[in-house]
Amino acid sequence: MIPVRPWLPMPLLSVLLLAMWLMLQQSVSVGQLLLGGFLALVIPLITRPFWESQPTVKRPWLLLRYVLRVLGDIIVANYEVSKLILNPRSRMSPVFIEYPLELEEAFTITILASTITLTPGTVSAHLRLDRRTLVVHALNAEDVQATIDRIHHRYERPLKEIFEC
Amino acid sequence: MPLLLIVLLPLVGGLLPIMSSNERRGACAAVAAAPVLIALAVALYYAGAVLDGEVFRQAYRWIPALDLSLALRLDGLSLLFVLLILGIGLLIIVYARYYLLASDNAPRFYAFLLLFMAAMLGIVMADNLLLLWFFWELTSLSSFLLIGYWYHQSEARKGARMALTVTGAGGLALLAGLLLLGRIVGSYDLQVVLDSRDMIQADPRYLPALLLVLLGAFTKSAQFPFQFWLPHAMAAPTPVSAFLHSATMVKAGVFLLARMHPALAGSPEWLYLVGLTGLATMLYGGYFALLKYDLKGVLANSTISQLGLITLLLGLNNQIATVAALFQILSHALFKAALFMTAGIVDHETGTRDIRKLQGLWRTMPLVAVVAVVAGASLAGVPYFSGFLPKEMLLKESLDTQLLGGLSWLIPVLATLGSLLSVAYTIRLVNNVFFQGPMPELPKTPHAPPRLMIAPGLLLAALSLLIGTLPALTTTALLTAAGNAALVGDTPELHLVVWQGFSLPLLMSAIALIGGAALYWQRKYLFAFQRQFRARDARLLFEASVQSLVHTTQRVIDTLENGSLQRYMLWLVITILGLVGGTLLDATELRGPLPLQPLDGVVIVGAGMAIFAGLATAILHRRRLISLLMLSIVGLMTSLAFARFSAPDVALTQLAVEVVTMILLMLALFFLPQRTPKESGAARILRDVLLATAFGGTVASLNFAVLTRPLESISQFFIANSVPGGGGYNVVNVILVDFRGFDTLGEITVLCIAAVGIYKLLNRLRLFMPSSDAEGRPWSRDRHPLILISVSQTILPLALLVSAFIFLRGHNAPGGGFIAGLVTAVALILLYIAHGVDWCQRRMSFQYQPIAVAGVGLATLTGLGSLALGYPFLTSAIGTFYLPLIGKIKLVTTTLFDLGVYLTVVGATLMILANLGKLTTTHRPSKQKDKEKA
Amino acid sequence: MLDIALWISLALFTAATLLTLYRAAIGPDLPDRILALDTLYVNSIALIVLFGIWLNDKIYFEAALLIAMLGFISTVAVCKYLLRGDIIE
Amino acid sequence: MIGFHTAMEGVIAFFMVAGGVFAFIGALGLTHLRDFYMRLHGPTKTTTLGVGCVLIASMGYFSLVKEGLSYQELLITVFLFITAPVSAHLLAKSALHQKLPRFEPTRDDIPELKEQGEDDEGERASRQP
Amino acid sequence: MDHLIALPILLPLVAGLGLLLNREGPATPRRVVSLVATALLLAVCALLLVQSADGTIRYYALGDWQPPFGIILVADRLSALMVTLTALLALGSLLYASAGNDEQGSNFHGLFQLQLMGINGAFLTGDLFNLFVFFEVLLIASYSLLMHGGGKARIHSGFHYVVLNLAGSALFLIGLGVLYGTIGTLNMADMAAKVPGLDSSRLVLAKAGAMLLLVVFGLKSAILPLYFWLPRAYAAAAAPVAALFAILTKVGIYAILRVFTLIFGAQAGALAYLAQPWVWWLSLATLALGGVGVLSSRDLRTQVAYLIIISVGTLLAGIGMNSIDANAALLYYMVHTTLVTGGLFLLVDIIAHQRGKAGARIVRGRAVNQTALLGTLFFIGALTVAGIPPFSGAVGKALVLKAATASQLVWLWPVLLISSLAAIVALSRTGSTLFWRTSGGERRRERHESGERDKEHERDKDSERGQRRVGAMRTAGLLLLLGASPLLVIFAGPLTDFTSATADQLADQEAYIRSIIEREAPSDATGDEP
Amino acid sequence: MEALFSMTTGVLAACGLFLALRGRTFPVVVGLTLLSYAVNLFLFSMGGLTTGGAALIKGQGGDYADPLPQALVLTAIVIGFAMTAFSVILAIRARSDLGSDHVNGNRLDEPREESS
Ligand code: NA
Ligand code: NA
Repeated sequence: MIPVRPWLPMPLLSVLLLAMWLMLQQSVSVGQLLLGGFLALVIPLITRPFWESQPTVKRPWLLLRYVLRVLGDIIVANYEVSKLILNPRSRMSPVFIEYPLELEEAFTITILASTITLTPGTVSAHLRLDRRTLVVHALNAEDVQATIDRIHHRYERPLKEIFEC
Repeated sequence: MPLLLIVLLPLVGGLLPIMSSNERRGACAAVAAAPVLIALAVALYYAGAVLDGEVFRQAYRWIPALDLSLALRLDGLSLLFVLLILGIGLLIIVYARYYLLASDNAPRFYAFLLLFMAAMLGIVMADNLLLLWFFWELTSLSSFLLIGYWYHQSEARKGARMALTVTGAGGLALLAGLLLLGRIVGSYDLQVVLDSRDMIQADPRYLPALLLVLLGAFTKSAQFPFQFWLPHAMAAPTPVSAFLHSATMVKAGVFLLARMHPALAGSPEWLYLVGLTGLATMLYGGYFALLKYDLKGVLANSTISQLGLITLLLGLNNQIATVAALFQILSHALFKAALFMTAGIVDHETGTRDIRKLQGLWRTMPLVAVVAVVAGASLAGVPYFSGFLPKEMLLKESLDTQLLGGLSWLIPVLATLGSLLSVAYTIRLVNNVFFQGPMPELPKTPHAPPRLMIAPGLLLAALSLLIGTLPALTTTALLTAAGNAALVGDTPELHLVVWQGFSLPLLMSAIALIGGAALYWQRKYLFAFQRQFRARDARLLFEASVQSLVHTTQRVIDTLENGSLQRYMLWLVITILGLVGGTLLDATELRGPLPLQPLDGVVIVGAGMAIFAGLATAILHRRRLISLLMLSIVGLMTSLAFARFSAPDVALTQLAVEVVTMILLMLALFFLPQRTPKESGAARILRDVLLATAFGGTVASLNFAVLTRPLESISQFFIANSVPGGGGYNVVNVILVDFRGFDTLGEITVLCIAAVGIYKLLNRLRLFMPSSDAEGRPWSRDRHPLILISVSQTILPLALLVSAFIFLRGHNAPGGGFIAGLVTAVALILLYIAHGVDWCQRRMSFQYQPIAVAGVGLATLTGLGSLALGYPFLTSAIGTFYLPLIGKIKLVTTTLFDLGVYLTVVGATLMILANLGKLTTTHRPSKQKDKEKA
Repeated sequence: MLDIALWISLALFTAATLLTLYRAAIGPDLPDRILALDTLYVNSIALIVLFGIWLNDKIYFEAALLIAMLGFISTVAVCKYLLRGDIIE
Repeated sequence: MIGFHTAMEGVIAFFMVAGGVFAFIGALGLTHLRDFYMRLHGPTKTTTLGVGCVLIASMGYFSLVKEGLSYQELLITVFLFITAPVSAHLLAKSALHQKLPRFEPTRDDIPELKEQGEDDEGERASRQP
Repeated sequence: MDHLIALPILLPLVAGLGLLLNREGPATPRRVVSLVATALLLAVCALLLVQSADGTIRYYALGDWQPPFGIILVADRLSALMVTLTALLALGSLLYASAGNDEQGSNFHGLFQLQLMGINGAFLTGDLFNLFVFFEVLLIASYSLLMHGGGKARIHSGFHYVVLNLAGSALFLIGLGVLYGTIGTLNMADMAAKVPGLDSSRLVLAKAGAMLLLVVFGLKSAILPLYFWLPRAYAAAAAPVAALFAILTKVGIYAILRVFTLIFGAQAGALAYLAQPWVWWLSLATLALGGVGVLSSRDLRTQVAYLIIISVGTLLAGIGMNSIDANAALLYYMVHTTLVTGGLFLLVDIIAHQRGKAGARIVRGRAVNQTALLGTLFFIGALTVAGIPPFSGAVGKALVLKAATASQLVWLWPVLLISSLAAIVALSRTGSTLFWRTSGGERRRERHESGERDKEHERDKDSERGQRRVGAMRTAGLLLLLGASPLLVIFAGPLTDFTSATADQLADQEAYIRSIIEREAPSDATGDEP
Repeated sequence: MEALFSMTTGVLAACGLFLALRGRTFPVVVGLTLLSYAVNLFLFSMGGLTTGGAALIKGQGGDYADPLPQALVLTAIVIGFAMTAFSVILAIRARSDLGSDHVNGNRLDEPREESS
């Protein structure tokens, strides 16, 4: 990993920004590299005061695995939602679930909440002020505990490993 | 020696008393008298030559565009008046020195008096119609000031205003009349006008011009029915009245009649208008002079009567009568000034002017009584006093008049009646005040006045007597010279002898004298007769009519400008529909020659959505948030339309602006009431729908008409020159920053000013903040949702990167400083939404105003840079550099300009939103409070 | 093939936008309308991209990018309004 | 033998149509589902994916017809996937705040949706296990 | 390169930006900068005026893009006269403001300078869209300045002013769009050159566009059915702001004069002078209603605002008469009325201030402290606006009256003269109430009757007066504006010579077009290399 | 196409005007915004409706949309934004100072809500 220096407060962000710059420009010329590098250095410096919690990726490979898993789940999710929408006679049993959070960092909670929303059958609807409970709306969950467990094992645990361990 | 001195000396001399001390009255009067004396000397210097028939004319260029030159003349008529004005003026100054009280502001008095004098001199010496008008109005003004001199008295204020209103109105009529005359003649030069009598009287505009000029003269001279202001002008200090009634103001009117006599008189119109007005005025004044109890009231009405007499003389279209009028002007000036002075002394010494309270004053003030008797005799037309001869001339000439056709015999009868009346009121005036028994109890114990106070009156009385006894010796030369000026051709030879043998006029005179005495004796019947009528005070009537006029105007204005924006908008729409819609109705064919492009489904759906959302915005306007959401759909569809029709830059800008506008309107939604009450009735809604439909129809028709016509525009130039001249491939952007960069500079200036103005508006703003939403739900306690916070901080660097991208691309691809600025600003606003103002402010230690200003400054400096190189403001320069590794770099100065745009947008947008947000952080109504209330 | 696919896609997206407009119009509640508006924004990104493909020109890329960013922010703002009334506290 | 070009065109066409279909289904969900919380699922997941597909199609298309790869669209896709769940979250939060009516069979015994309860009671409830 | 033409815009822009950067801290530096900048502006404008007197029409091509493609600034006699007038008015009102009004809110001087930039831009630009931009600059600055000092009345009338003008801006864009869509150019000289070549089907469209512009300019100039916003707004504004606003209505009048004598001038065939008949009838109605308004006013500020309406009516009547003489007359009248009404707003402010609680309401109240000075100035001001000799209003009015043709005078003379009479009646009422019918006057009356003076009491009052006397700065501003009136009479000769020459120049559309567009040369030769 | 486009601008302008004639500040401001959308579309279309001809120079001469109205609209949008912002804040200020959101500020017909 790239070490943190005063002029490089968020190395991962800088890398991402450079990548995005090149993506935007669709060019990897020396000029664009220099310009992108410059922006990748300057923008984090400018925006650093606005980062309340600075996520640090402890296990990058796990992150990659997580991303792929979520992408897969998104496709499944869409298939299932489409089925439910297109079959009006399907019997749904919607439910509001109170999901007890283990995560503590704001950033990771956000990732979890987003993941829940993008993945099958669930939308994260409300984070209580104490940050301990996430209210989730499930479109069709007969077994509430099973859904909670699935979220916990499939998403929350890996996130905790990636960011918070 | 310049004639101008005669006018200029009193005018400029008016400043002398102002600079002198109020305490030293003598000095004050002396410095006031000095310029008058010098002016009199100047006039006398010319007098000999003028009496010999010479006419002096001097002119200075002034306003050629107005045909107004500073042209003065001194002919016989002018001389007569100049001598009267300056001579009597001088005596008035002396008199006033003793008249004014210690508490009166003497410098102001003398200044106004000299101004008045100068204005009057200007009238009589003007040799240009417009110049005459200038001075004419100046007399109205200066008399306004003099009448209102004792402004703490209501009568003075009202009298002054009435005088100004009546004479001012007359002045405006006179202006119109003189302009009309000038038009007829083709010149405003007095001599030219006076020489063009035939041309004038043959012109169809003669009658209106005559009417307008006469309106001016009659109002000024207090002719019937405009006489009512004059008695109320006596609220002025008596020296003013003496001056006003003798040599100035009212004399301006008759002067004008005499002055314009050669050009306007001689026609039947003149005869009827002037003659009959004079006659009516003479009788009216005489009758009411007899009935008044106030000493000055009698004198004022006598002035009206006497001026009626003069007007009648001037109106007879008769040369001798005209000379008689001039004679009477002279005579009246002398005895009326003297009479007013005596009245002033009586008032001054006894504290009252009520005839009923006064009698037997000759015992304490015999000299005053002498003056009164002599002046009164002149007024009554007693032989060997100055008033006798003009009256005789009137009676004689009235016999020849064919004024009323078959009823012409009425004229001499009525003229005699007029004389009779003047005899009656004069006897009443003199006898009741100075004789008729012992002195009664008076508010003040009368003393003999200071000798210098009575001296002017004595001098005038003596002059009156002198003229009366030796008319030929004293006045022939002057009257002949004056007559030469007032008549077409030369003055007929005058035989001014008192005793002309027995004749019909003498008999009429005798009837007048005896009858007058008899009327005086039996006046109680007259009083009883008059008592049958309700006394109507002209002042009250005038005030009431002005009041009612003001109330009417207030009603009109309050109805018309009822402070209703809807009403004002309605007028705007009506104007548009009238002017533009009306024009479109003329169009024979709305559709032009261009073929229509085919429709496709996406466009139909998009347009349908825009129309639907627009209608929904309007129909659902009472449900504000929904209306706003619909507006946002319109905004989105508008952007998509721009994209669809090849305007990516416009689409981007519209999108970015739309979002910021939405945020602003959301803020408004919170601080404004959440509900719109139903206020418009069905009729109003229908009206507005019809208006809106008509307006929309107009817009659509115009749009369609233009779209279907081919256009040859200058745009090819921009497309051709964008790359070679502007160094950019995005023509729109090159137009913005280069071809029409000046517009853009103005545009960012507008943005910057708006932000600064909003900052002003937010100063000490007390906001209304609802403690619950429209349905009464309390607000959520989650001020800053955690997930939003995390995302906002993630988006910020991305947005900055995108900003940089859009900014740098702008010159060659869609983008540019403005859009980049909005992207940055919106990302920062997201931070504000997520974290609140306090949190953000702690992390952004800079103020936004300097950024916005610096942005405009940078753009301006970029423009100014080209000045240094000798090019016009905002000329762009392109530089191409080669750098190792990187290659060719093209730098255009307009990039700097665009950077200015960027900074302005960021600074201004944040200044608006963040400052508004700042106001609410500390004072948020809490739910806790609500509960306590419940 | 691409042409047909493009037209089918365009038609589907257009139909989708019409459906979202329907939801925005009938509500019944504010969140429904806001959701519809948000969906409309997202759909219009696709419309713009498809239009770009049709024109064979990428000049509308920035527009799509901006809609993605700005649509989100306006949804956030409206939600904040529903929750707290004051969107910039 | 199908050429690379044709194959690519097929893939692009597939993504385009798939995108359209997903977006349409999402919109259908928006209009047809019974309550707001259910309607939220459609647009959040399906429409996002649908637009993602179109963006991928665009990447493919422009990589095919112009020189060089086109991957700008990736940025929009990333952006959409970051923001869509957040929008949905905030919308659901607002809906909960407004206690929007639920579809009959929904199990909604959370404190946020209790009639007399207010936001902060949810907090209290979670403190008492 | 002669940059003089651009300076009346650039100078206030730079000064304004500098002033906006220095928002807080002591006021003196801002005042000094603002005053110096305005004095410089006056000098620059005067130079421009002198330069323009030779009759040459000069232009300045911004960005070195030649007309008709780039934006140009044009300095002819009319523009030079207008900017000089603006600078003079601005200096007077700024002197006044610098005595304290400027600190009643933030950013006064910066906004003031930018307001000047907008006004000068509108007067100088030769490009129709650029005119729109400068209209907006001056409008947004005027919105902000109108709010200076805050208060209910300002906010209330300000909202009306803003909304109406926003609608006006929308109309401007529509009108502008139609003109561009039919004529294909934005440069006013180029438009003037191309209008004669329009075919009949486009002629109607151009006419509709022109009519829209007329509505917009009418709104700005406060013509009859569109003036209702003005009295309240002007009466509510802070004195120096209201004084400066005296020029704002003239911007509208200028725009009407410029567009409808140049683009739609004699050369325009069927569209020649198409606005003038409308302007004529509406101006008469404006005049009449202005007279009614002056009589109806319950407040001195409102009264002055209605006097502005009268002056607007007179000016527009001048335009409506549509002759060289009338244009010359209205230009003289414009100079006079702008300075004097500006000065009156300042004077009214002092009077209201010294009258204490009665303020500007036309009711009996406390006497002002400096009766002689203020009374004299009020008298002069009132006479001037009422058009009574010997002050400039009389000259202006006489010029306008004299310019009327036989068929025009039948309407104009009665209306104008009667509205003058209304002004006389109203102002004499006002003046006598304000200066004569005072509570102090009653005390004077007692003294008058008892014939003695209470010296002690006098001294007490004098010390109180000392605090409420008008300062040197305010007096200077006031005298600069009101003092113009006698000067305008004394030097009426040279000034009317200039305005006559200006009217001649306005009537010669061909010369204007020739000075800017070289129609012989093919258009591609004009695109210069920067 | 032209007819539909014109109809759209007409309807939007009409709706905007209708709102501008309402009695409360908020609808008036919304109406003016709507009107400005209509005007922007109108002004933009004065150069004609071009499909696929964005004014980006691509080397060879092409059929470009008229760039000038586009530039004008851009300027108009920005100015309109500044004006809208000002009028929005002014409406808030008016409500705060006058106690009512009526455009004529003269109706105190709402309960005075909590203010700081
Ligand atoms: Na521009
Ligand atoms: Na711009």
